[in-house]
Amino acid sequence: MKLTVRSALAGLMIMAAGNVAANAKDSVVIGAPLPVTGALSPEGTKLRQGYELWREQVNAAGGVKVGDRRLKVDLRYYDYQSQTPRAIQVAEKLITDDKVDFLFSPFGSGATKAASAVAEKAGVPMIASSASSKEVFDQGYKNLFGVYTDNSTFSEPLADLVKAKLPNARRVAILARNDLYPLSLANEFEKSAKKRGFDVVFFEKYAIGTLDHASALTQLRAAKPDWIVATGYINDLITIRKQAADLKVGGEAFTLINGPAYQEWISAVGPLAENVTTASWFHPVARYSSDDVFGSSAKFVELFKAKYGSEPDFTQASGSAVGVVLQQAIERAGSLDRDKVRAELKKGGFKTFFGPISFSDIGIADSYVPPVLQIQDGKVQVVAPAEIATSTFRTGLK
Amino acid sequence: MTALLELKGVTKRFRGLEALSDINLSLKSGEIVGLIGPNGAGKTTLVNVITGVHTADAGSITFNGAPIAHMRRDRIARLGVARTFQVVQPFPAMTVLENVTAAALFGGGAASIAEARDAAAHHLAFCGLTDQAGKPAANLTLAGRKRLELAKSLALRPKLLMLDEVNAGLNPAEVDAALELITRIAAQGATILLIEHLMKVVTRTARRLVVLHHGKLIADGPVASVLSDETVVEAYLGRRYAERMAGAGI
Amino acid sequence: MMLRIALPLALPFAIVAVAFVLLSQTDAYIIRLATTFGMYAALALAWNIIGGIAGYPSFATAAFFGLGAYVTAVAQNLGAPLLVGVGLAGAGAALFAGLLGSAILHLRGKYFAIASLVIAEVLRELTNSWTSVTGGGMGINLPLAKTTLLTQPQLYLAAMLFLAAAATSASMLIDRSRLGVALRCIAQNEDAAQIIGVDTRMAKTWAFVISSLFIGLVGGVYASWVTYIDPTDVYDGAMSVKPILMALLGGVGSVFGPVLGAFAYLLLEELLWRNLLEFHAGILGLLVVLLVLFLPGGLSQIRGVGLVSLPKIWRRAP
Amino acid sequence: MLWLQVLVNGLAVGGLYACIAVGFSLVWGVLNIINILHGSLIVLGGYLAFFAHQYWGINPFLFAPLAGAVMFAGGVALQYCVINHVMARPFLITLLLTFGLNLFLDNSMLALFSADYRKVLLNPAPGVFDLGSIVVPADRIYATLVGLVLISALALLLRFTQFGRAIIAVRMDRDAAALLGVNVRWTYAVAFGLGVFMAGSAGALLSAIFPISPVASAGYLSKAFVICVIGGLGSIPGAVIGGFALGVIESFGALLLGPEHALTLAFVLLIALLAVRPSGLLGRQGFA
Repeated sequence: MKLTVRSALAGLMIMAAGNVAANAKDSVVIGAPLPVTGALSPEGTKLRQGYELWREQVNAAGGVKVGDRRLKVDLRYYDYQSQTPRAIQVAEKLITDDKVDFLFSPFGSGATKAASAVAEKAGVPMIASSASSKEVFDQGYKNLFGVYTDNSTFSEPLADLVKAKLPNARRVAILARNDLYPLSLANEFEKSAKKRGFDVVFFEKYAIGTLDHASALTQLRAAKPDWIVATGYINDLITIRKQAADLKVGGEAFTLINGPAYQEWISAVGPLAENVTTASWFHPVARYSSDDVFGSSAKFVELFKAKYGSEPDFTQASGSAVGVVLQQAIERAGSLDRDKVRAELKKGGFKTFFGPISFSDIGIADSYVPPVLQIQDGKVQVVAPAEIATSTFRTGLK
Repeated sequence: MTALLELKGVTKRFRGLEALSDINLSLKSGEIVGLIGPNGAGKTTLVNVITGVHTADAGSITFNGAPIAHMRRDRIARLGVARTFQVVQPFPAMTVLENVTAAALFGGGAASIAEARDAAAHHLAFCGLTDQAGKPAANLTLAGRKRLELAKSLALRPKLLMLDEVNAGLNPAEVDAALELITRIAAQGATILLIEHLMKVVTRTARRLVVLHHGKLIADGPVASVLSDETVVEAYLGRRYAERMAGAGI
Repeated sequence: MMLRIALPLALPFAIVAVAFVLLSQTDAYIIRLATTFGMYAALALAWNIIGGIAGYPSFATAAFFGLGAYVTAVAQNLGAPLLVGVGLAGAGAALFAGLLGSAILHLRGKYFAIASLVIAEVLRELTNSWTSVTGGGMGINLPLAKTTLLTQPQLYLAAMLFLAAAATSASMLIDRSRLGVALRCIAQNEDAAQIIGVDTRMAKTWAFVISSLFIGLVGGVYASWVTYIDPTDVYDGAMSVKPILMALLGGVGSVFGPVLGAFAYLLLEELLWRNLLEFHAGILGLLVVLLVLFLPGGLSQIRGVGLVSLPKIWRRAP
Repeated sequence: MLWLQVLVNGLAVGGLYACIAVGFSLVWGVLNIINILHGSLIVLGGYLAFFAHQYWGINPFLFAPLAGAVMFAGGVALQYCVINHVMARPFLITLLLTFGLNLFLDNSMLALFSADYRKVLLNPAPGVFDLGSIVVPADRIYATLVGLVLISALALLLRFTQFGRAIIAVRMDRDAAALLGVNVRWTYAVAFGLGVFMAGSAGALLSAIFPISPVASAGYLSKAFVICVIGGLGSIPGAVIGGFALGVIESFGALLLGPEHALTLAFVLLIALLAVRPSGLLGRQGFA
């Protein structure tokens, strides 16, 4: 028995040591904390699909061009179990133990904000795939770059659209998940609505983990809104949409973010998805031509469908987007030197399948207009901006 | 001499059922009193009320001049009220010595663990458990565990010791040994309340007898006069006594 | 006599000081692991005081941990220095435990377990909805600690190891004190403990308070270490279960069991996590099942890990 | 009118809560086990219903007993082969065992089904009962009705069959029951199986109402906990009363304090209840 315990321990030690294997400079090592288990695991899976597609493409093309060499992409994932402090530890581990050159952010605004402090301390540039709240970027950090545009780029065009198409609409009701991103987004919607003369007749928050929204929606219904905005994540928004129908909540426009842009959301709510509006930073109808490994939005969508059998949503696309932005910055810098790459990132002007990407002073993308979407006949249609619209905005709810 | 324990009008109800009604009882220092009565007469309830396991619904209890009717169990114990349980209650994972040491430390007022251990060794010797001191309490025989209960109670340095069915389940030889032990404890000056089914035990050691029946005190006096009390014998004791003698094969 | 007090006070700190000197120069990853070990050991030891020695199966670890973390976070955001923030965290958790104890320590067994489990849920809800102070669901950032002598990672390593040593000392002292005897009696038979004059209410409350003090302190240091906390993370139910697992792994109720258990648990957790991206938690679950089925007394059952089966100290002759 | 609608909302979700809690309560009461696995079992029942609906078009409300039956077998086997080995040990041990099993099952479902949220979409949609100014969602009524039928059947089974009496005997005093010839081991296994049956059918009933995902399991478990403490540990009528009570309390909590505080009110009441009456609204007094 004694022997087995000792040898088992020894075996474990060897396993532990194995991972820290030598890291010769024939690759670009990028660390990516992923929520593989826990509440965010659906999003973790999506992000990873995006990362993987990009890596496959780059490595198939020989790798990232650094000066006259081509370096393979080496992605290091660890599960942070959907726990923010764990994400911080993972970022720390990736930097100090895996000795990564660069970082991709964890999922979402909260964890990104927290992990960015670690990246900043170590001076490692971190590209954020899925953070759009100002609160993440206003800390004065130099190493954080986000490919999503600010939350107000959702609320402003949507408010414009509702104002234009529903001239008689006056009353707005907002229901927000009490969580960094959804709450920040809800605040932007309140601002955009007020700016255009809407009355915000209902603004309530619901707790994370709320199973039943009947009471909140009953109060919302009593406020008789013309336009309803609810923020949260996909499970919240499935339940909210269904319960709104159960309670016969009326209204002319129904905006839900983030959820309806995902195919799972549409499958889960079925006919109730009709005419729900949302916005996202990317949609497969996008027609950008790019300098990246994909060549164009259309080609990206095609490759994605070939690999995963479904159209990419914005989270999956953002996983590839952070890859191509970093790749272009490295190739322009001609080196893995973090300072040089950071300088290139700051310069911006990346033509990607995701859209043209440059970053504002605080490091958040401000160079493209995210599409406003509406579910029509079970399909996601772009209803704004006009240049890429595939359909026109419909009012009313089924 | 004033009473060590004084119960006045003590009543205890369980869901409307009166388990004890209007009990008046007084024990003097140094007495050995037998408490008898059939199953369900309220004997154990009476002990529980005195030791604070249950709180009386009415009446007063005074011990050594202090009102204890609403006192917590552990405080009552530290005042010098000790009891043994019908079903023995050792600390099973501790050794015999540790069990008694704990009792000496808390109820016995020892100043340190070392002092408590010395006291415990003394009580174990008194109860004839010295050679079992290192055994876990769970490994003792029933008779051994009953002795351990006694040793623990003695370690509390009790002024009043209530022995609840201390002989139940013992064979005649063990009963004799236990009785001898009880007599020696009494000699040290503690007041003893002996709760028993077995008449033999009571009559051999107690001078005074108290009879509980359906929660009421129906007799209280010297052994001989209680046993010869016509109402007690005919209405209650006679039948029960006879049955019990026959049943126990004594 | 002096030695009996002085040794438990000094020994853990001496060991920890040596460990710190050896570890502080290693790379950041090892330091992080060692810091986590200190945290786990302190939590397991603290749980063991109420859950192991007193036998009250507390699931309130997450509650006191989260409370400590938030007290530190809020205090530091109001301008208090780190040391004050952490001190307040310990005091706050201990005080809360004292008050809470009078409400739930009269419950026994699983009723106590459930009541203690619910506390973390309540605190999480309150923290979530008290947005003006706690930042609500958005979480709260903590300022970086200002350090002079040590680097940041070294500071937290020192702090967590110190807490682990303090918790060990406290456990050893309790073990050989009246309180320890009282708690063991309560664990084995609470009614009998009262009958022999143990003031069970007082003893349980002290155990709960001392245990919570350490958990609160650890929570405070943790908050400062990770620099960002949110309610879901610090009031995580797993935080209540892990210390129990560790104590069980090492041997419940013994003084050094939790330390060994914390080490073994951390080793397992880290290895699985590093090597299995997707199914590490599933395997951990399976290992827990196997542990419960085949090693119900913990690692000390295996010959060759005799380290923990030291004699119960208060049993030893003076 | 608002108050009436809020009350109706509370009762409508309360029925679902009752379904969630009954199996947990049964296992708790009879086996003295806090079954951490319960939430995951509900999710598993949801997946069974989802696939039954997707591949064979079976209505989940009708499928519920079948989902329960399939899982019943699994539950009996799990108890007989695994949990039974630690039945005599302190409840902390059994709790850790189910905690480990839960980690395993949760992560297995994550690996098998992915974490994507799914939901059974009924066609045609069940719609609502419109009573003037009060509306009641029909699917919740159906789920509650089926749930109450199953719960009643369980209660009748426990009260009137020989097996039910065996379960109650084991619950009261396992040693005495063994002396009377009850096969304790087998009784435990079947009682656990019945708890799993209720979890599985509850999952099926909820599959058309709430999104299904492995990450939802902790939420169900925590609801089951709270309901059982409110209603009384181990009491089946208690779980039903507790479910409705929690639904109504949460509903009014959201109305009076705002939706973000809906749970706070429930928890504060819970702590108060625990301190004053730990056996719950319907439980037996004392620390059994």
